[in-house]
Amino acid sequence: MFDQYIVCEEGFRALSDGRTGGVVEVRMPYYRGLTLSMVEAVDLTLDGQPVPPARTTFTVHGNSYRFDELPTVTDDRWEMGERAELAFETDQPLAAGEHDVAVSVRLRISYMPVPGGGRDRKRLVLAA
Amino acid sequence: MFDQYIVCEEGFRALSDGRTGGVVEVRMPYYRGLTLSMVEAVDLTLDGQPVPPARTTFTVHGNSYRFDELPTVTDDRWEMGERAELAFETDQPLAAGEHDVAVSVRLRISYMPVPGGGRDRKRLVLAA
Amino acid sequence: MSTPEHRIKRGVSLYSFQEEYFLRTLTLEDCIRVAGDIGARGIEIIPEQSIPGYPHLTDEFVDTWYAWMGKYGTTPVATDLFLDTKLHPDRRLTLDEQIASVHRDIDIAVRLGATIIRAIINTPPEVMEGAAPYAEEQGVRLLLEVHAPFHYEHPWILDHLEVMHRTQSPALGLMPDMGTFVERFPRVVSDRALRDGARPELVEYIVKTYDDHGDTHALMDIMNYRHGGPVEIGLARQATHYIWTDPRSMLPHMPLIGHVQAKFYEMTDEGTEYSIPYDRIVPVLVEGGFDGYLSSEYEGNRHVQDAFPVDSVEQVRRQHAMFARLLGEQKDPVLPTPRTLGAGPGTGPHTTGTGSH
Amino acid sequence: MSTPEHRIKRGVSLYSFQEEYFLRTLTLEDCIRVAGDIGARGIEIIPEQSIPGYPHLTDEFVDTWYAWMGKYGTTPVATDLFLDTKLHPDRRLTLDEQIASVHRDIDIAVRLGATIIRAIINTPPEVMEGAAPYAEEQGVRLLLEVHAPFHYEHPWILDHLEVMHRTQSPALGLMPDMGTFVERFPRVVSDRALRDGARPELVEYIVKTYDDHGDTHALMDIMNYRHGGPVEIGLARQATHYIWTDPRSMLPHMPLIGHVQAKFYEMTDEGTEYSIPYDRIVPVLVEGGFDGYLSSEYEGNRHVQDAFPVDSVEQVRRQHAMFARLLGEQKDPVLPTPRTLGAGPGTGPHTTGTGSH
Ligand SMILES: [Mn+2]
Ligand SMILES: [Mn+2]
Repeated sequence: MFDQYIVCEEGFRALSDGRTGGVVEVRMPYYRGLTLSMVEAVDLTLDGQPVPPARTTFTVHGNSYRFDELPTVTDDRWEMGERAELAFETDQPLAAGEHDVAVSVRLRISYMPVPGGGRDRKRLVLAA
Repeated sequence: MFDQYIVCEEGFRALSDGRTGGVVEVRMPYYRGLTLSMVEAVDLTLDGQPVPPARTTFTVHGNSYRFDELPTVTDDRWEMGERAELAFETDQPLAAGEHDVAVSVRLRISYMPVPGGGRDRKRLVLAA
Repeated sequence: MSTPEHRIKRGVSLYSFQEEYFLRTLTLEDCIRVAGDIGARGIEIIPEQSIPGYPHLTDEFVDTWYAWMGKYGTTPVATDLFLDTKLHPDRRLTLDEQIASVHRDIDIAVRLGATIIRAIINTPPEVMEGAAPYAEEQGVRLLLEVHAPFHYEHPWILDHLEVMHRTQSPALGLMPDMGTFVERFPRVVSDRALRDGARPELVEYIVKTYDDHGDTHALMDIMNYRHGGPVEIGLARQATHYIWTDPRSMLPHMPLIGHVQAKFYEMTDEGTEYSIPYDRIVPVLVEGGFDGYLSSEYEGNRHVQDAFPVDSVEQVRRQHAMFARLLGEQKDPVLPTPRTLGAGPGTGPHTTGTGSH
Repeated sequence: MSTPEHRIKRGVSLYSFQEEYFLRTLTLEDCIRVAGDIGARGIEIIPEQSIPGYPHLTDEFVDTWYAWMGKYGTTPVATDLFLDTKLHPDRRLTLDEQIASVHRDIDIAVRLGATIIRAIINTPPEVMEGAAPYAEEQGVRLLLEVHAPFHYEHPWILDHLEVMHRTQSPALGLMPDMGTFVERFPRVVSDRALRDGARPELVEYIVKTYDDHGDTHALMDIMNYRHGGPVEIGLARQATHYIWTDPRSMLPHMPLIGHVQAKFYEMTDEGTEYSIPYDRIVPVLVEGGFDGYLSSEYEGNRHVQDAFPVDSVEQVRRQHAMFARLLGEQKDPVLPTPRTLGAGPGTGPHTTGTGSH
């Protein structure tokens, strides 16, 4: 459910802090919010190349986390429908124009014997 | 079934053709033989390090194949209980003594909606 | 035929508007307003779906919540709890931690004015038993949702009934989800599979097997035998998640039933739910003396969102028009709106008989 | 009580000795010799299990095969075919290719002197229909194996019966596998799960649910709710792969039944199969006039091989001692051997009541 909404079409932009890379806004494919400790992965593949989680950060309503921190965050949540910001570093600056952006979300949902989550892929235009 | 018999305790040895690497004998975790085109993977992890399939060859009753050849081999089979030889290259010569050898076999079995196969892991002593 | 006297009321779970809430085309206030407009006076809310900052509720939010109730003529009825036993990656919650989690959700329900809490299906019987005293003290009822593929003779439900009968706690009971009465395979689900590329004859095979109440076990194998791919195998798996059981199976448990989740997938142009025979379910509830709310749970959105605009509001409106009729309301407070073009399969070209049903 | 007159015969599928054949502690000849020693005269063989070089049979091998039959007093009865629809990684076999595959296996059966071929469950009805004329021409019968979780009212089996009844082909029929009559959860399976670290109370819950003929659907979910791990969830999945159906369900199909695969998991020290009530199955076959072979399929090996020596020969011997008794053989050609210590759970400390059964 809601897989088609994971990758947001708006808000795809270059990093603005001098580093090379960008930000894509992402939503969780689930009908309720979830404590961050149960967000097991938000994996990005940019133009066919996986971006290592160690080169991404995850921000919800102003709170930023490295992915290796998430398993211990039990006092913050990814709200239902909330656009999180997935910031990522690349070796080279992002080219202007279209990019292939794929995101895979894995969630640990207690009432399911297997992981939850979903995948989405869109062609996004980098905001000027 | 038969997972515990995948990695054979006998026959673990260094390559004898001047290259660095070795051979481990492996059996298929299945109760019948299978045409080689349906052997999707025989993945080796040596002392914790995955050996890329491109650095291995697979030999059944004297016939040797690269793994990228197997999908088209419809005239040869891995017989039930047959010890295949999984030859592999390493950067350095194999050290004498014990090694951790893990093998994962994946089979495409027509009556199953999901892949078949199995995994095994043993500590093997390199034959002198 | 006239409906016998009863005290069944109409409500809506805000879960019904998940599509619009997710996309922020409706705010939480909008959802409550819409419910009031439809005449669905009882509100069920999933706090961790639509209350940002859950589990912390601000006094400001609570004040706003009650103001909305007054403004839109609605009343809080139920909240839904989850039990995150896998909160931590390396261990499961202890029994005490689980009970504490339920206590926290009881506090939330009380602050929101709800007297009923949906306990999710993975809540163990001993957690229900352990939390019952606090629930009773707080004046709320913990109702285990009976959700497909579980049913009233399923071992897990029997384990829960054992606790309920043994303890005789007034705070424990059942919340039937009408998804246990899916008589026909949901059309929106099979049509979605067709749009996803499933072969029509395989979809038809699954639908027919389900509709004939055949054995859906091994349907995934059969899809494999028939050279089906992931979409067909996925549809076969879904066929094992829907069940048909006799609605009368609720009758022996009626004293424990405090709230009904009126799950639905598709209200047709003819004013019926395609898969769930409410015209036979409501009379059972009337017969059994059920005196709580029918709380809408629209769940078709996820099956039509790929190809059609989702109009959850219209779907819920249609369900309530049906309920008003089935409940024998003399003055129908829910007037069907004119059909809008392109507003989802229920209001779209299905009138010309799309699909092989 | 005396057994009514019948023409049921005893045989063995060499599949029974898979453990020893896999490990090469028995050769193919050994397997046939053992069958003869046990008095199981009819031989069923899976050519692609134990004939190296399959599908090519040398004249030398065929001569040797017939020599073995003469030497050990056995007779070829059946072969088992598979259908490798996924031979190629990028496409499935066409209908013609599937029929050609079956024709090839018919040729193999004929060369081996078998008049019956087990068709694997994934063989589509149209392949059976397409291959029937050649089978009839060659004098062999193609029998669809009815394997759990399929049963005689399952849609897939009904599709096959439609072909069999419509075509009236003498070459088509059914091969019941007795795994469809598992009345009690196999002890060797649940004990294995315990050895693999499953929590005893969860194993007991699964076994009790199965043995009570409760709903095994959602058992995997319940294991998850009870904080079970992969072993418990795997056991719950296995519980959906065994079924109990009434053996009398074979009676209406008896004219189509040409061979019986006598699946078994554990012959106990008391001389019965732990899970499958052969004492009630054999009388049904007698009543129905079945005149073919009971062909042993020992399948306990994979569940005990982690902790015990596997003694398939002793297990098959015990099953045939049971069959000789149930079939009313006057002179029992199968004498039970002395018990050997440490030869598997059936012959080991189970006599002291291990497990919670
Ligand atoms: Mn529900
Ligand atoms: Mn069988």
